[in-house]
Amino acid sequence: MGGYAFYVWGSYLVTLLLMGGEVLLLLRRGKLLRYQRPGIQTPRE
Amino acid sequence: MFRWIVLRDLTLAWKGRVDVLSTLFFFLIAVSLFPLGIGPETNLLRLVAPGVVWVAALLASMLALGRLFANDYQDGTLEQLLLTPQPLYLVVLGKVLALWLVSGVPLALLSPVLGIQFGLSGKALLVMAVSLLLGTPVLALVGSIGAALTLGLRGGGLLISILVLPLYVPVLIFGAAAVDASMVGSGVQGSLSLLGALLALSLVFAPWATAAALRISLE
Amino acid sequence: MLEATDLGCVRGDRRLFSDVNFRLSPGSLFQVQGPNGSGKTSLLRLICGLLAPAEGHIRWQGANICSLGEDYFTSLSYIGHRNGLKEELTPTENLRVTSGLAGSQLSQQEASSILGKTGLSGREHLPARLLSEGQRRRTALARLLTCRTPLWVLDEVLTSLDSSAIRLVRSLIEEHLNRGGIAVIATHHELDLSTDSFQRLDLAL
Amino acid sequence: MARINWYKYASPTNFYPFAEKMIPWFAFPAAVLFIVGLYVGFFVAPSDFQQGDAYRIIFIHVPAAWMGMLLYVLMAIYAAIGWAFNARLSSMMASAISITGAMFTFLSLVTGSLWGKPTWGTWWVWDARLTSTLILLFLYIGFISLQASIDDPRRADRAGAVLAIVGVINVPIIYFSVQWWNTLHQGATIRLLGKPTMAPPMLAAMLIMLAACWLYSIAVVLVRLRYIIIEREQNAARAAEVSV
Repeated sequence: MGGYAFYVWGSYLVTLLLMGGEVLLLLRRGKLLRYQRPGIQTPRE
Repeated sequence: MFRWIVLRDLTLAWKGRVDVLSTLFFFLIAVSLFPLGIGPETNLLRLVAPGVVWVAALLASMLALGRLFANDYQDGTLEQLLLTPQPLYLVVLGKVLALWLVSGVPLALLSPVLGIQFGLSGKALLVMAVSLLLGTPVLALVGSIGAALTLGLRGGGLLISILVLPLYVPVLIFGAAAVDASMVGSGVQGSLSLLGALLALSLVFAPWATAAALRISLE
Repeated sequence: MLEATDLGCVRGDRRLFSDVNFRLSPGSLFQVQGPNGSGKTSLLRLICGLLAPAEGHIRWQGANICSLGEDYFTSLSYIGHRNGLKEELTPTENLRVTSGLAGSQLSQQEASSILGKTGLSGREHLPARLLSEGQRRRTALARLLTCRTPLWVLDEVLTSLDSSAIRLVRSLIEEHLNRGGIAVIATHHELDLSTDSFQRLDLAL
Repeated sequence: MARINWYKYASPTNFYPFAEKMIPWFAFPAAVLFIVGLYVGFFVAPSDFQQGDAYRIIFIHVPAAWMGMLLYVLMAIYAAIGWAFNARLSSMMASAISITGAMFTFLSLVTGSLWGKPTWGTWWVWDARLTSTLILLFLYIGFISLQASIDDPRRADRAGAVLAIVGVINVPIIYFSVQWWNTLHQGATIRLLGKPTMAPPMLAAMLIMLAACWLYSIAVVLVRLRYIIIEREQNAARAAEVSV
């Protein structure tokens, strides 16, 4: 990697953190919704 | 009918002139603080002067935005303004003109005095005043959109700055560049004409957007 | 002639009312009643065009008020919960500004004579912030006398008014109705006005 | 004007199951394309003669920057449609897009500065495009904070629409003014984002990554849209209980 490994892997690590973080936050938001849900019943449940 | 709205706001500004003066004092103090931070060395100050004066003017006119609709919203006069038989576009233009006369013009007239603190020459001071005269109406027009959008919201003052500062960037760039060019001696027409173009663009679009935002906020 | 066809209103996510219909010919009084939060104010703001209806239309003289835009406002006077007065200005200045904006300039004397009619004589030149709530309400009412608009929309206009002021309001409305004007009023007080066409809408149902 | 009733079918409640089914179709291909793109980017593409392997950051930096800009324009279009035709679903879509767009813009800024360090030795370079992306991030933050501070969802949608439209008109002006400012002060600096000689595998890797970002965005936006629909339904139900 010619000594740039830190920057290259660093930026992909940041990508993973950001995208992964966004997805995780989203799923957590979904879980929060599952508990107080009066109306909408998704077909699966 | 147009002059009534301008007259009304000017008398109100005159009656509540403490707010108006506070905007000017903010500008004065903000600009005079910089030499204390940067150091008294004149040619460095001269280099920094356009940016400092323009950023201070930008922040001062943004402070003045808070008063544009808030008082009218509280005492119900804004509803009446929406129900006047004349187009809301004109009412907004009238109010923004009154705000500019009270906050923008004094800033522009005051700027040469502050420019001297930074060791600017005569021509640069003139160009600074002219660029501010051209730029502050754009700041008021674009800012009025933010003021209308954040009517009655908690944290309104701070929110306006987040909404409006990115939209102020072109004005800041062209304004400061005009003064910079005059100091370096290169052509000033370029950036001043671009400021003029921004003014024309915002004169057409901004009041329409503010009127729409007012209708939304007052629903 | 004001006409509403299956009017519906949603505020935020809450449906306030739906399929409200009424037809008001000149000279008719329309009283809107209902518990707090039942949408009285929203209905009045719908009529003024301040609020867009979720469903249905409102027509003034046959034309939809959305398409009428500003010309609809030439024939409308609205008094809401808040008085619409500037605290720093005196009643005469307030009145001159609102009449100027509505297109019919008033001189100093005309303004103070109108204010005299609404019982504010002697206090026309005091800044509005020194006036009591009732006096401010009277200044707001004075606005109705400045421009002869055929449609009055009054929201809780009788609150914080003393008995003489209530009598004044009744006479103003009666005069307005006799002139062939329409009045839409949201209030709990019994208006018991002698008028040929009187309609009442109770939003509680 | 007569209300166009065929928008009724775009009501949130019956869009909900449709979104439910579509999400896996976007989520899994996105993951696959990411892996393929990274593989091509790292193993197939030759290392650049000038910057060695530092340039491999562009495989995420450039797609993220493009996504940031495209999603802002898309957000403004959805917001405008939602406002003009009173279509609640379209406004919800705009709110759903705003967060993913902000994420991509922030990502492109971070990867941009990470790339600037090896090639230029400084974390932040006032390059025209990096500066414009920074301002684009502020526009996103403005939109998100405005919508967050308004409780009434209808007003939030419409106020956001006004801001998005004003923002979209300003984006080209900002880009032009920053470009102008950049050439004015620093002359023709090395263009950080100048395309290195694009060997075919490099271009292929970048396009695959872009497609992956697109699919990722669609999946995430649809999921967030579902949650916004549920949240609004809950608020409506709760508000109805209060008033009755």
